[in-house]
Amino acid sequence: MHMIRDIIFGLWESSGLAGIADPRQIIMILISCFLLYLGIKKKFEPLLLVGIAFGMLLTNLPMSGLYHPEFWSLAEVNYSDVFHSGGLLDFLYIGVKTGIYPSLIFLGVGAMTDFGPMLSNPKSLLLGAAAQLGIYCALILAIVLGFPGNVAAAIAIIGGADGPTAIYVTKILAPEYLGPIAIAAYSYMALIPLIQPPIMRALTTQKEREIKMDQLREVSKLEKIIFPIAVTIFTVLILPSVAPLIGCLMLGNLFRECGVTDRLSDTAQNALMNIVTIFLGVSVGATAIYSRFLSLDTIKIIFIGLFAFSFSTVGGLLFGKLMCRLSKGKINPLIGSAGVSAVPMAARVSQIEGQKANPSNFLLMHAMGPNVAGVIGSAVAAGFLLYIYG
Amino acid sequence: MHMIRDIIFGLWESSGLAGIADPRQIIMILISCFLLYLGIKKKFEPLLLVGIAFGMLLTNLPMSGLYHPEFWSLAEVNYSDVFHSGGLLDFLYIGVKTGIYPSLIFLGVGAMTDFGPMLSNPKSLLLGAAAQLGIYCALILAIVLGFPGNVAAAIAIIGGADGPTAIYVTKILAPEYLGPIAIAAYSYMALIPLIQPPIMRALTTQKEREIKMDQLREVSKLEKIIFPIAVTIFTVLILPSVAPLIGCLMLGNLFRECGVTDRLSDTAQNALMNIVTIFLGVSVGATAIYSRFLSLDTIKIIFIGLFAFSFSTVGGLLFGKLMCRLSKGKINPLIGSAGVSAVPMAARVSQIEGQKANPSNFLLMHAMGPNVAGVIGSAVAAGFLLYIYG
Amino acid sequence: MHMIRDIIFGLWESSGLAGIADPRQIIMILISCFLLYLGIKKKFEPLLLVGIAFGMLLTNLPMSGLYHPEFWSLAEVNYSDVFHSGGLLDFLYIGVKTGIYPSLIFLGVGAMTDFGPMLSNPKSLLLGAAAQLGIYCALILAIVLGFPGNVAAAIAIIGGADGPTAIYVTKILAPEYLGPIAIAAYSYMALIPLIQPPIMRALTTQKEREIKMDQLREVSKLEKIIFPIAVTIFTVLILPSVAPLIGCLMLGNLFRECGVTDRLSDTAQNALMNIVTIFLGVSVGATAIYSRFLSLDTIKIIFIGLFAFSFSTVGGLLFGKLMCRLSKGKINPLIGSAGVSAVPMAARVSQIEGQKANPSNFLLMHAMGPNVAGVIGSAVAAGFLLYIYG
Amino acid sequence: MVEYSIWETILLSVLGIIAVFIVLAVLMLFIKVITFVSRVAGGKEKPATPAASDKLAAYAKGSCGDVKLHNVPDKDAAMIMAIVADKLKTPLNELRFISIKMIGE
Amino acid sequence: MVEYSIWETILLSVLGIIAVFIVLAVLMLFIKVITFVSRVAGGKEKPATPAASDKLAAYAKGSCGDVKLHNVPDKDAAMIMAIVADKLKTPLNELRFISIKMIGE
Amino acid sequence: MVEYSIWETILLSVLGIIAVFIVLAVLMLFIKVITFVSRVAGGKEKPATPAASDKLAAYAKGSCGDVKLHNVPDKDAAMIMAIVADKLKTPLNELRFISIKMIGE
Ligand code: NA
Ligand code: NA
Ligand code: NA
Repeated sequence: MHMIRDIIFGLWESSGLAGIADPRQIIMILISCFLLYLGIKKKFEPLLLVGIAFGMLLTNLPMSGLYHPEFWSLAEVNYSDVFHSGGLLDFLYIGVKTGIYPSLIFLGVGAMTDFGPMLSNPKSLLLGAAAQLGIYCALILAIVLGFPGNVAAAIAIIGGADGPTAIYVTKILAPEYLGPIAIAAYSYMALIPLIQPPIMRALTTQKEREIKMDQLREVSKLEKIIFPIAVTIFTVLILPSVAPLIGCLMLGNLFRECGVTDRLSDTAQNALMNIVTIFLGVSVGATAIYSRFLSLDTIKIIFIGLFAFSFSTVGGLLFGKLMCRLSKGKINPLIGSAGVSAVPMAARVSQIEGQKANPSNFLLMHAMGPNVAGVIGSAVAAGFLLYIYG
Repeated sequence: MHMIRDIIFGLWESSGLAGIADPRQIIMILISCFLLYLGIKKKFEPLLLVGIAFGMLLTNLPMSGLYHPEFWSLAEVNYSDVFHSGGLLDFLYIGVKTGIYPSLIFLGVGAMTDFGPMLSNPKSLLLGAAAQLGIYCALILAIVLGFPGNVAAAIAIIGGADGPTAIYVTKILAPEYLGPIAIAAYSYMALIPLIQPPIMRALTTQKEREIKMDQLREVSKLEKIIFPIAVTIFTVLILPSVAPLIGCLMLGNLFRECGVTDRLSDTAQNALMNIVTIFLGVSVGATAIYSRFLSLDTIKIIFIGLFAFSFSTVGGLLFGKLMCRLSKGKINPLIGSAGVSAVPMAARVSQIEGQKANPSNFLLMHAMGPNVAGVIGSAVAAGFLLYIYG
Repeated sequence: MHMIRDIIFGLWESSGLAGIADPRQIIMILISCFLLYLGIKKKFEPLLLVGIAFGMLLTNLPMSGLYHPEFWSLAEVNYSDVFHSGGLLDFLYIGVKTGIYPSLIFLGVGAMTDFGPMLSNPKSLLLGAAAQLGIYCALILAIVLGFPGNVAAAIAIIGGADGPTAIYVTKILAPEYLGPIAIAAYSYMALIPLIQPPIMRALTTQKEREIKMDQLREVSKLEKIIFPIAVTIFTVLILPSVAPLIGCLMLGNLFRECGVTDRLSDTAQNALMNIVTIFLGVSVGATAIYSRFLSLDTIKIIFIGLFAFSFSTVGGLLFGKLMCRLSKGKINPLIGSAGVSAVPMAARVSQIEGQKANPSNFLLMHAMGPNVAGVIGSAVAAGFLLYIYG
Repeated sequence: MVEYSIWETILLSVLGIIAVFIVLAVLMLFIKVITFVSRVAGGKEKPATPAASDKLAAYAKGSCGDVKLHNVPDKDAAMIMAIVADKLKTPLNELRFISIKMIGE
Repeated sequence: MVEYSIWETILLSVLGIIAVFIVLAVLMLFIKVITFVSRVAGGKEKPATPAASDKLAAYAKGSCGDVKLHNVPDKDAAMIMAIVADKLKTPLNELRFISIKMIGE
Repeated sequence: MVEYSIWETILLSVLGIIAVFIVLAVLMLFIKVITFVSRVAGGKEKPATPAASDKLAAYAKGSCGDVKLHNVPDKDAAMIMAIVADKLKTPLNELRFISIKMIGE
C-alpha cells in the first residue's frame, strides 16, 4: 500500500494540477479561450488565430513540457539540447526561429496575389508607401512609452498590417515579444472593417468618396512575369535584410504568373501553406507563456498596435487626398486606406465605403493596387528597421 | 587487367551479396515480403503496413546504409553524427525520435474524427475506459514473461489498439522494440474483425445482442467546439506526459469542428497526414533490423499483443453487460467491444454482430461513441504508464 | 544631422548596390534571367528550371545572405553553424546535402511511372542499358578535358538524362559543381526533341523507321506488384550505394500499383513532390554562385553534357538496330533512343519520328519500355560510378 | 524508474485501470456540463446538421448529394447532376439526382 | 545597435517613411519601364485574360464558369453544367450555366 | 579514391557499361521469372485493366471518361456528363459524353 500511496502522490505531484503555481497560468488559459472565441465566433483571421490560441493554451498548461522558452532565450540557441529534450512545440518553433515559416507563407501569399491592379496603375505604390506611416508613428510612441529600440521597432511593424512580416521582424529583433505582437497584428487585421471606416469618413468629404474611377487598363502576361523578377532584383539589392520575404513573395508570384508551373503554384497556395500555417500558428502561440505575456508591456503593445493601424490608415488616406487633388479629382482617396495591406480586407472596406457614398461606385480593383503595394511597402519598412536595429 | 580484377573484386566486396553474413537477413526479407502480402492482399492497415514492411526490407538488405541502429541506441543521440553520416531512413527517423510523427498523425486523426456520437452519449467514455483492460493485463503478462518494466509497459500499450499512441510510448520507453510493437499493433488492428466476434458471442447472450438502442440526440455545434478545448485543458492538466498526443488530437478536431479553418482541417487529414504516414511507416519499419527483430522477444510480443487485444475486448464487453444491466436493457453490450479504439473497424464489428442477431439492429453510431472514447482512453493509459516507467 | 548622414551612408554600405564588388554577379543575374526565359517561354523543364534560376538569382544578389557556400564546402559541415547563421536557402539546402530531396522526388516519380510497358517487353531493359553509353563516353571526355575523377563522374552522369540521379551523385562526388551539372541535366532533358531526331535519322534507315511493332501483351496486377519489390531486393543487393534512389522509386511504384495505398500514391505524386520540387529547385540554384559558376569548367560541363546526351542516344539506337537485326525486323530501332530516360519526352520523340516515317506507326507504348528502363539504367550506372569514385 | 515485482505490477495495473476510469468519468461529467452550458448559452441555436464532409462521404459513390431542383425554366432543358468522382477514383457510371436549382442570371 | 533618443527616433522615422517612399517610387518607375518594354517586346501579344484561378474563384459558389454552348445537336438533349463543389464544401444547390460546347465524337 | 589515367578510365568505362548491361539483363530475367510465377500463382486472375489514373489522364481534357448511359427514363431528360476540370485548370468548354447510367431512386 506504501507503493500505491507513493504512486498516487507522485501522479498528483507530476500533474499540472499541482503544477499551477501561479494564478497567471489560469488567466492565460482564459485569454487563450477568449482568443479562440475571437477566432471562431468573430472570425478574426481564424486560420492563424485558432492555431495561436491553441498553442498559447498548450504552453500555459503547467508541466506540459511542449515548449521550453529557456531554450530560445539564449544568445546562441543550443540546437543539440532542443533535439534532445525539446517538446513538440520546440521542434515546430525551429521553423519560426530560422525564419522558414514566414518565408514559406509569403511564397503562398505570392502565389495567391494578383499584382495586376498595381501594375495597371503604378501610382498605387505611392499609396502603399504612405500607408506605412503608422509604422513610424508607432515606433516613436513605443520609444516614448519606454521600450528599448529593438522592441519598439518590432512593435512598430504591427502597423504594416502584415502578419508574416511582423513575425519575421520580431523573431529577429525581439523574439521574447513574439506572442503579443503576432496576436496584436492578426487581431487588428481582422478588425480592419471596424477600425478604418470612421477614420475614412472623418478624413474625406462626401464629394471625394463619390468619385468614380476610370477602368483599369489590362496588364499583359509579359508584364506580370517580368514584374516579380525585377522587384526581386531591385528590392533585394537595396534591402538585403528582407531578401527571404521579398524573394519568396516574388517566387510564389512567378509560379503563379509564368503559366508553366501551375502545380507548384497550387501546392504553394494550398498544401504547403496550410501545413506551415498550422505549424506557425501553434509555435507562435507557444511563445506567449504567462511569465512573459502577462505584463504591462503586452497592454502597451495592444494599445500601440491600434495606434499604428489607425495612423497607417491616416497616412494612406491623406496621400490619397493629395493624389485626388493632383489628379484633379480622378482618384478617390478612399483607395488610400487600402494601402495598409491586410489583403484583401482593406480593399473591401474601400469598396464598401465608396459604394455607401455612391451606389454605382466600384472601387475594389482600384483599391487592390495600393492593397498589394502595401505588402511590399511593409517589407521595405521592415528592411529599414532591421537595418537600424538589427 | 590488374585494375579490372580489383574493381570487380571490390564491387563484389562492397555489394550486399557478399554482405549477407547472416542468414537472418534473408529471413527478415522474407518476413517483410510476408508483411507486404498481409498489407496488400489481406488489406491489413495497408497505409502503414506497406510502408513498415518496405522500410524493414530496405533496412535488412546488407550494406544499404539507409538506417544505422547504432546512432539511435545511445542514451544521448548525437545528431551531428546523424546529419553527417546518416542514411535516408535515419533522417526520416528523426521525426519518430522526436515524437513529431505520432503527434501529427493524431492531428489528422482528430480532424477526421467526429466525436458527436460520444458527446451525444457521454456514458460511452466509460466503455472506452473499460476497454483498456487489456493494456494492464498485458502489462502483468509481460512482467511475468520476464520483460523489464519499461519494455513491458511499451508492449502493454498494444492493447490500446492505437498505432500512434503505441509508437509514441514505445519510442520513449523502449525504442529498441519499436519494430515488433508497431507491427503487432497495426496487424492486430487489422485483425479486429477476426479477433473480436468469437469473444463477443461467447460473452453475450443472444437476447443482449438483439437489443435495439434509442436514437442518439443531435449534438450542437457549440458543444463540438467546446469539447476539444475542454478535453485538452483537463487531460493535459492531469497527464502532462501525453500532452503532445491529446493536444494534437484535439487541435485537429477543433480545426474540423470550428467551421472557419476548413482548409487546415483538410490539409491535416490529407496532404500532411499522408506525408507523415509515409515517413512514419518506412522509418518505423527500419528499426526492425534482423539482429534485434529475430528473437524470442518478438514472438512473445506478438503473443502478448493478441492477449492484450482480447482482454481489451473482454473489458469493454463486460462493462457493456454491466451497463446493460444497470440501464435495464437499454444498452446493447456489443458496443462495449468498440471501446478498444481501432476506429472505425471495431465499431463496424459491433454493427455487424448486432445485425446478425437482429437484422433491424443498427448499432454503428452507438458504437462510434465508445470507439472514439477508446482513443482518449488509450492516451490516458499511456500517460499513466509513461508516468510510472518513464 | 550627423546621425542621418551615418544612417544613409550605412544603408548604402549594407545594400547590395555597394556590395556588387564583382561584375560577375551582374553576369550571373543575366544568366539566371536567361534561364528563366528558357524555363518559362521555351518550357525547358519549367518545374525545376524556374526554381533553379530563381535560386541562382537570389544567391548572386550581393549581401542577400540567403546562402553561404562556405558552410557547405567543409569536409564536415558544421550544422550548428548552419542553424545559427544560415539563410533560408541554407536551410533548404540541408535536404539536398542529406540526399532527402532526390530520394523523395524519386518516390513521386515511382508513383507516377507505369512500368507496364517494360514488364510487357522485358527486352526493353537492354535498350535502357545501352542508352547509358553516353555516361561512360562523357566520363572519358571529362577526364581528357582535365577534370579530376570524382568531378568527371558527376559530369558524366548528365548522360543518364535523369535529374534526381544527377543531383544525388553530384552532391556526393562533386557538390561544388551542383549548379552547372543540374542546369545542364535539366536543360538537355528539355532539349531532347531537338538533340535526338537528327541522330535518329542519321543512324537508322527509312525502312527501319517504318517498322510497326506488335501490340504489347497486358501485364497482370500481380506482376506489377511483385516487380518493385523484386527490383529493390536485387538492385540494392548489388549496388547498395543507390539504395535511397532505387528504394524510393520502387516504394513509390508499389504505392501506385498495390491498389490499397492510393492516398499515399496521390500525395507522393502531388503535394509532397511539388513541395520538394520547389525546395530542390531553389536550393540547387543557390549553389550556382558567381565565384564558382563563371569558369571555364562550366562551359566544359555544358559541352560534355551535350556530348553525353548524344552518345546515350547513339548507344540506344545502335542497340536498337542490333535488336532489330536479331529479331528479324520485328523491333523498330527508334525505340532505342528512348532508353536515355527523360521520361516521357524521349518516348514521345520516338513516337513522332516513327510516325513521320510511317503515319500508321504507333511506337509510344513500345518506347515507354526502354524509357522507364533508362531510369533504372541510370541509377545502376550511378551506383557503379559512386563505387569507383565515392 | 523502479522495477516492480509481479505483485506490485498487479497492484499497479488495478490502480492504472482505475485511473483511466476516473479520468474518463470526470470527462463524462465535463461533457455533461458542456452540454448543459452550451444549451444555456446557445439556447436558440438549432442542433448542428451533420457536417458537410460527412454528407459528401455518405453520398460518395456516384450520387449527387442533396441537390434540389427549382425554377427549371424549360422542361426540355433537363437537369443532370454529374459527380466527377475523379478524386474518389470510382467509375463514373452511377448517377443519382434529386433536385437542381437554377439561380437567376 | 545604438539606442536612439526620442528626438533621434523622430528624425529616424521621417527618414524611414521617406526611404519607403523612395523605394516604392523607384519601383513605380520600374513598372513603367517594364510596361513600356513589354509593350515593345511583346507588342502583338494581347493582354492577358484574368488568370484561370481568379475566374474559378469569382465563379466559386455553384456556378459553372464561362462555359460556352455550341453545336448542341438536339434541343431535347439539353446541356447542364454541374459544378461538383466538393472541394469548396458548398451545397450543390446553386447552378448557373451560360454555354456548353459539345466537341464532335 | 584513386585517380585513374585516361587509359584506365577507358577500361573502366567499358567495364561500367558492361556492368549496367549485366545488371539490367539479370533484371530482365527476373521479370521473366516474375511473369512466369505470377501466371502460375495468379493463374485465373485476368490481366489488370489500365489503372484508373491512366484512364483519367488519357481522357483528361474535357472528356467524360467511359461513362455509360442506361435506363434513362425520359428522352426529354437528356443526360450530360460535365467534367469540372478545375484541377486541370483547363477551360470547361469541351464536352464529350458516351453514356450515362441513372441508378434507381
Ligand atoms: Na502594409
Ligand atoms: Na484504445
Ligand atoms: Na537514363
